[in-house]
Amino acid sequence: GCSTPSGTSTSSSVSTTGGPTATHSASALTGQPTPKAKSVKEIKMAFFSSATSNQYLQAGINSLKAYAKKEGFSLSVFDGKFNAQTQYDQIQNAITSGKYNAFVVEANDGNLVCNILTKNAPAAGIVVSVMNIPICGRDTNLGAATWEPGTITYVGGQTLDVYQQWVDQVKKDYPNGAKIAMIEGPQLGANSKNFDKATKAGFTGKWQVVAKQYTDYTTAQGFSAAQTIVQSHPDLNVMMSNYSGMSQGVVQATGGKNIAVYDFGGDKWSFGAVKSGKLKSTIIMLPREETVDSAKAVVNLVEGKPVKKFYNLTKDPKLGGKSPFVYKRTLDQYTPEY
Amino acid sequence: MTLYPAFLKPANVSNILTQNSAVGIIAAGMTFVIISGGFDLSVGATYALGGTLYAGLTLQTGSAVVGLLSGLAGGAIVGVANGLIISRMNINPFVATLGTSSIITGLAFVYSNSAPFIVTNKPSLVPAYQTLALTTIAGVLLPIWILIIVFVIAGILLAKTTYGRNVYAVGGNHEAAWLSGLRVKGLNASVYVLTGVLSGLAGMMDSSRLGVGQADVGGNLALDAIAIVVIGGTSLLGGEGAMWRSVVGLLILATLTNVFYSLNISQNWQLIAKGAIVVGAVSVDAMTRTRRRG
Amino acid sequence: MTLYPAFLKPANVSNILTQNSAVGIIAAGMTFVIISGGFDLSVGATYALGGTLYAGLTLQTGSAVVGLLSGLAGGAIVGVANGLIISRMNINPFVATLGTSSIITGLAFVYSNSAPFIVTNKPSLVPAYQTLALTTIAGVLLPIWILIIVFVIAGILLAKTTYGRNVYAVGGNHEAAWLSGLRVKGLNASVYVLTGVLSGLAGMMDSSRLGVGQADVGGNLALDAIAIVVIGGTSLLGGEGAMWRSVVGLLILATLTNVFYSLNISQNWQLIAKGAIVVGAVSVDAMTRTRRRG
Amino acid sequence: MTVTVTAPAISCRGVSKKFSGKYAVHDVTVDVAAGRVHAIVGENGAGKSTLLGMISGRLATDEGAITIFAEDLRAGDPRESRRHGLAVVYQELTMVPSLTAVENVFLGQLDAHNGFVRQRDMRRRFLELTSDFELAIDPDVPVRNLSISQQQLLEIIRGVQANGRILVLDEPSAALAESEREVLYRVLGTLKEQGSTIVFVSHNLDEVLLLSDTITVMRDGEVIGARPRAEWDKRSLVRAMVGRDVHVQRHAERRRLDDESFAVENVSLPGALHRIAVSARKGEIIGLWGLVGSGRTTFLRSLVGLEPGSSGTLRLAGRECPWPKNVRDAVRSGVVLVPESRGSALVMNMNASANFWLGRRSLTKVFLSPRRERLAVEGTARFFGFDARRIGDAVANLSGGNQQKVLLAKWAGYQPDVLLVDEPTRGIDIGAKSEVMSSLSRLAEEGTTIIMTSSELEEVIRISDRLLVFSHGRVVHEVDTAHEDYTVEQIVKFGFGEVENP
Ligand SMILES: Nc1ncnc2c1ncn2[C@@H]1O[C@H](COP(=O)(O)OP(=O)(O)OP(=O)(O)O)[C@@H](O)[C@H]1O
Ligand SMILES: Nc1ncnc2c1ncn2[C@@H]1O[C@H](COP(=O)(O)OP(=O)(O)OP(=O)(O)O)[C@@H](O)[C@H]1O
Ligand SMILES: [Mg+2]
Ligand SMILES: [Mg+2]
Repeated sequence: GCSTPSGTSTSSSVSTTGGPTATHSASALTGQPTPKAKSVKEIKMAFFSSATSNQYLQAGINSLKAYAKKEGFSLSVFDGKFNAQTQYDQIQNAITSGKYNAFVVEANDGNLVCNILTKNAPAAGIVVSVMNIPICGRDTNLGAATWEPGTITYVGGQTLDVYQQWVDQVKKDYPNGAKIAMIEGPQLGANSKNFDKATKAGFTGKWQVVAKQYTDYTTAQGFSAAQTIVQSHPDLNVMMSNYSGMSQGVVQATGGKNIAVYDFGGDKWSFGAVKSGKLKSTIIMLPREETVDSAKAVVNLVEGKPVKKFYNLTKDPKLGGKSPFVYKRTLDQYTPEY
Repeated sequence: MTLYPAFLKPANVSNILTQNSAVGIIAAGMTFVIISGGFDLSVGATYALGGTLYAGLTLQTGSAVVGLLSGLAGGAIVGVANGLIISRMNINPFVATLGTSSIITGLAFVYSNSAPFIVTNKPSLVPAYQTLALTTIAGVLLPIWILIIVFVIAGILLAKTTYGRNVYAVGGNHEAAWLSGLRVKGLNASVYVLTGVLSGLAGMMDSSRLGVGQADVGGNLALDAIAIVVIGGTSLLGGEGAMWRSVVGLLILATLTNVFYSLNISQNWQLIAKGAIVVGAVSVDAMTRTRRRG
Repeated sequence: MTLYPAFLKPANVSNILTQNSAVGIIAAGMTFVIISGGFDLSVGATYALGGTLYAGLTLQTGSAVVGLLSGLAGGAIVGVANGLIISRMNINPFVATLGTSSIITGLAFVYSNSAPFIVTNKPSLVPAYQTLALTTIAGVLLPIWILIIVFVIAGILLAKTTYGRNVYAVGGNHEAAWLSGLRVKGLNASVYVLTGVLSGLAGMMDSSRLGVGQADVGGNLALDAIAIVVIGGTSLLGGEGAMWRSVVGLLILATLTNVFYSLNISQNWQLIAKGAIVVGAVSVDAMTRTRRRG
Repeated sequence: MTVTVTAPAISCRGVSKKFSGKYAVHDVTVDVAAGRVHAIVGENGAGKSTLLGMISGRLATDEGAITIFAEDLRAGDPRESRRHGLAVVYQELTMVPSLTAVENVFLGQLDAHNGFVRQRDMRRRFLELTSDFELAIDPDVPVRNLSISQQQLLEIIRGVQANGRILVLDEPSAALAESEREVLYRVLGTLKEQGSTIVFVSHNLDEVLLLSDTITVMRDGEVIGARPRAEWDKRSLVRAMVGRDVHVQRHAERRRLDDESFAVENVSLPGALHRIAVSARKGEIIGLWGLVGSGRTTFLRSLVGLEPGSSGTLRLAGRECPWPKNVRDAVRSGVVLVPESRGSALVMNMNASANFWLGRRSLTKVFLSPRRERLAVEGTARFFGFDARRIGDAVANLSGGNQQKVLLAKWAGYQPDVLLVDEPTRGIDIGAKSEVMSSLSRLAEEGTTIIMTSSELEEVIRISDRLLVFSHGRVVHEVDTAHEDYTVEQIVKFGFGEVENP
C-alpha cells in the first residue's frame, strides 16, 4: 500500500536563491530606463500572450484588461497561438508600427525573442515587462537570475525551485520509494526543461521515473498519454501532470487505479478534484497576479515608483505566506483564482 | 504479435481502439473523399467544432441530447459548405478546406469565448454527457461499437451500393461520370457532408470521454486521417481503393503508436521509427502490387 | 492601399518581406514540386533541420561558414532521400514526405539533444552567425535579396529552360514524358532536392535572424507553402502554373497576415476573415479563368 | 541517299511478351529492311502494339532479342530506342494537355542553347511542319483545347520532326479524315525518299496496300506471314488476319422508313455551330461527315446538353421538347450520345458491367448485385459482339475494339429513340468494325434513329441512308446515299466548302 504523507508542506523557501532581490528595490530602480509615457494615461501597452485558448490564459488576460481600464491606459492583446515564430513576428510588427510604448510578454520561446525584446524594443523607446517564461536562456535559472537586463522586470512563479519543491513533496509523501510517471508540456518548453531537470536530480534510488510523455497541454493528449502509461506500468504509484487542463484527462485514465495524481495549476476544477480525491494535490498558480504585476511594473515606472526586477509569485501576498502546494487537508485555506 | 507482454490484453486492445476511434471514423469519411478525387483538410476543425458545440450546448441547455444534435448539425453544415464551395464554385478542395478550416476554428473560438467548456464542472450533467463515451455494451465501449459500425456501414455503402459505385466513377473519370448523366456535383459534395458529420461525431466522442469541449484540438487529424487512407493503399488520385484498406491503415498506425508509448521509447526515436515504418509499409505495398498498365 | 497608416512604411514592408522570406523561398521550391505533379510535406522538418544544423555546427566548429554549408548539405540530403523514395520506390509523395518528415524531425531532436542551440550565448560567434539575416545591401536586408533572387532564378528556370519545361511535361503527363525519352525519374527527384536545399536555406535564414537553432519549428510551413502556390492559381494536379503565380499567392497571404497583426483584430476573427478571403480569392480566380472544355 | 543493304533496320529474334501469364506476343521473328515501308496488320488484340512497344522500348521483352541496325536494344527504356534513332508515334495520344502545341511537338527534344529553350526557332520549325501537313494550328494553344484529330496530327508531326532513322507509327490515320490521310501519305513518301525506314500499323487495308513495301500479318500474338506487298491483296490479307473470309456487310436493301422521330432547327453555338437543321425518321441512319474541326462532335454534344452555350429547337416524334440542359434531360427524352473518346467516356479501372450500369437506374434499388447485373447485360453485350465472358474484366485491360463495344452497349442499353454515335469505328480492326456497323444497322431496323459520324467516308456512305456534309460548323450539303451515286472525291470537295451554299 501507499504510505500516507508524513506532513504538510514545509515553508516553500527550500532552495530559493533569489531571496535578496525583493529587498533591493532602490538600487533596482536606478538601473531602470526612462519610459516614453509621461503619465499612466499615455501608456500604450501591448500584451503578447502565449495563446488565448485556455482558462489560465483567459484569466490573466481578463484581469489585465480590467486593470488597464481601471488605470486608464490603452491595451492590445496579441494571441501567440503557442507558436514562437508567430509571436516573434507580432512583436516585430508592433515595434515597427510605433503604436506602443510598453510591452508585457509571455514568451512562447524565451530564446527566440531575446534580442528583439532586449535591444530592438528599448531602442524604439518601448519598456518591456516579462512574465511566466524567462527569456534569453534564463529559463532554468533561479530567483533574480531570471531577470534579463534590458527588460524592466520578470514576474514568475514556475521556476526550477518550484519543481524541485514539488519533487520533494512526492518524496515526502512516499518515503519508502515510488514508481513515478510525468505528463509534461511541449518538449522544448521552459517548463518541461525545469520539470525534467528537477525530476532527474530528485528521483533517484528508491524513487524511480518509469515513464514520461510530452504533450501540447490539451486534455486530449493528457488523457491518451496517461492511458498508455497506466496500461504498460500497472505498478505505477504516482503521476505528475504539469497543467490542470491535462490533469482532467489524466484522472480519466487513472480512474479506479491506485495512482496518486499530482497536479500543477490550481484552477477551480483541480480544487474540486482534490476535494473528491481524484487529485492528490495541486499547485496554486496566480495568472491574475502574473499579468497585473507585470503591467503594474510599467505603471510604477511611469509614476516614478520603485520597480522590482523580480516578482516571485510563489511568495505573492495572495498566498499569505503559505506554500503553494494544496492538499485535501489544506484545501479550505486557499481559493482558486480561475 | 507479442511485441510486449501486455499488448494483446483486452484492456490494451480496448485502449488502442478507443484512442483511435475518432481518427478512425474520420478516416472512414476521408476514404470516400479521396476515392471521389477530393481532399479534406477541415476535418480537424470540424472535430473541434463538434466537441465545442456538444459541450457548450449541453451546458447552456442542460440537455446532452440537444448538445449531441447540434454537434451533428454543425458537422453537417460544415460538410454542406465545403461541398458547395468545391463542387459549385469549382475550387480546388485543398484550398477550399484549408480556408473553411480556418473559418470553422475561428467560429468555434468565438462561440466558446476562447476557453474550454468544462462539463465536469457541472456534475449533474456529467452522466448524460459521458454516455456517448463511457457506455459499455457487451463489455465493449460505445466508441468502439461506433467505430465498428461506421466502418461496416461505410464499407457496404462504398462497395455494395449504387452511391458507392458512383463515387468511384466520379473519382476515376470525372468526365465519363458526367457523360453518363451522373449528378457529378451532388456526388462530389455528398462526400464532404459525410465527412463533416463523421468529424463532428468524432469530436463529440472524444469530448464526451474527457468531459471538456474545446476549440483548439484536432490539429493533426486531417493529415493523420489522410495518412491512414493512403497507407492502406487507396490512391490519392481517386477512383481506386477500398474501406478495408483504411481499416488496415488505421490498425498499422494505431498499433505503432501504442507500442511506442508502451515500450517507453524516447519520443525522438519514436518519430524516426514511425516515419521509417510508414515509408517501409507503403513501399512494400507498392512493390507487391502489380503495376498498372501505362 | 492604405489599410492602416503605417502599411506602406518602408519598415513595415521590410517586416512583411523578412517575415515571409522563409516561407516564400520554400514556396518557390514547392512550385516546382507541384508542377511536377508532386507534393512535399517535409519542408517544415527540413527547415527546422537546416536551422538546427546551422546553429549546432556553428557552435561546435566555431565557424558559421561550416554551419551554413552543413545546413545546405542537410537540406540536399533530405531532398535526395525524398526524391529517391518517391521516384525509385514509386511511393506516393504525400506518404513519403509525411514519413521522412517524421524521421527528419526525430533526427534533428536527437542531434540537438532535445534542446535549442543558442548561438547568442556565445557572443563571439553572433556577428558571423547573423550575417545571413542582418546584412543590409543597398538598404535592403539580405533575406529579402535572397527571396527576390530565388524567385527570379526559379522563375527563369521554370519558364525559360529545358529543365523547367520538362518539369511541366512530367507533371502534365508522366507517361508521355517517359515515352518521349525524358529522364522522368531524375526530373521527379530533382524537384525535391531543390525544395530540400531551399527549405534548409530558409531555416538557416530564420535561425540566423533569431540566433537560435531548434528542432521544433516549422510546423505549418508545408501547408502554408502549398497554400501560397495554390492560391496563386497553380493546379495541384501538376503540369500547369507559373512562378509569378506563387509570388502573387505569397503577397496575398503575407499582406493579410501583416494587416491582421497590425490592426490587432481579435485572433478569432482573423481566422474567420483569413479563411473567407482565401476562399474568396480563389473562387474569383476560378470564375475569371475560362472554364475548360468538357 | 542510297540504302546499303547490310543490316536490317529492325530485327526481332524470337520475341515474346506475356501479360498475366498469357502471351500477347509469342516468339515473333521479323526483319524490317532499311529504307523500306513495313506495315503490320492484324485484328484487335493481335499483339501489334505490344510488338511495337517492345521495339520502342516502352515494354521489356520477356524472351528474345531485338537489334536496331545490328546494335542490341536494351529493353524497357524509351530513351534507349531514341538513342538508336527511332521515333515513335503511339496508338493512344501521348500529349501533355496543359502544354502548347509547339511544346508538345518538341516534347523531350526541346531546341535549347545552354539549357535555355529557343522558343523562336521551335516556333519557326513548327510552322514549317504544320504547313507541310497543310494545317493551321495556333502554336501557343494548349493542346487540351484541340480536337482529337488535331492532336493525332501533332503526334505524327512530333514523330516526323524527331528526324529519326526509323519512324514507327501505330495507327496514325485512325483519327484522320480522307484529306489528312492524303497529306500523311505524301509526307511519308517524302521521308522514305530521304532514306527513312517506316514501320506502321493500320486497320485500313487500302492504305496498307498503297503504302507498304512489305506487309506482316499478326494473329493471336504470332506472325502469320511477312511477305512483299506484291504477294498480298485485300482478300488474302483479311483471310490471313482473321483466318477466314470476311464479307463486308452492305446495305442490301433500304429499310422502309417511318414517321419523323427527330428534328432540330437553328442549332447554334457561337463560334462553332451556325443554324444547323437536321431531321430524321424512325429507323433511319444519318451519317455526318466533314473535315477535322468541322463541328460534328460539337453538334452531337449540343444535342445532349453537353455544350452549355448551345441553343436551338428540338422536336421529338412530333412534339416540341425543351433544349436539353444536361445529359440527364437528354436521356430522359430518349436521346443519348456515344462519345467519341473511349478514354473519357469509360471509367478505366471499372469492369465492363459496372461501366454499363453507371448512371443508370440499377436493377436493384439501393444495393448492387454484380451477378444479376452481369446476367442482365450479357444479351446487350452479345448483340454488339462483345464476349460475354469478359464482362467482369477491367475496361483498361480490353483492346480498343472491345472497349468500343462496351461503349456502344452501354449507351444502346438505354434503348433510346435517337442514338447519336461519334466515331464508333476509330482504331478498331476490320472484324470489329463490321460487327459494330452491323449492330448499328440492326438497331436501326428495330426502329432506332441513328446519327453517326465517321472520318471514314466509305464506311459512312455504306451504312447511312443520308449523308450530311459539315464544314465550318454548317451543314453544306446533303447526299441521299440510298438513291444517288456520288464519288468520294465529290463529297470531299463539299467538305472543303468548295461547292454550293446552304
Ligand atoms: N498492359 C497490359 N496488361 C494486360 N494485358 C495487355 C496489356 N497490354 C496489352 N494486353 C493484351 O495483349 C493483347 C495484345 O494487345 P495489343 O494492344 O498489342 O493489340 P493490338 O494488336 O495493338 O490491338 P489493337 O488493334 O486493338 O490496337 C490484347 O489481348 C490485350 O488485351
Ligand atoms: N463550345 C465551343 N465553343 C467554341 N468553339 C468550340 C466549342 N467546342 C468546339 N469548338 C471548336 O469548334 C471546332 C469543331 O470541333 P469538333 O470537334 O466538333 O469537330 P469535328 O468535326 O468533330 O472534328 P474532329 O474530326 O476533330 O472530331 C473545333 O475547332 C473546336 O475547337
Ligand atoms: Mg494496338
Ligand atoms: Mg469529332
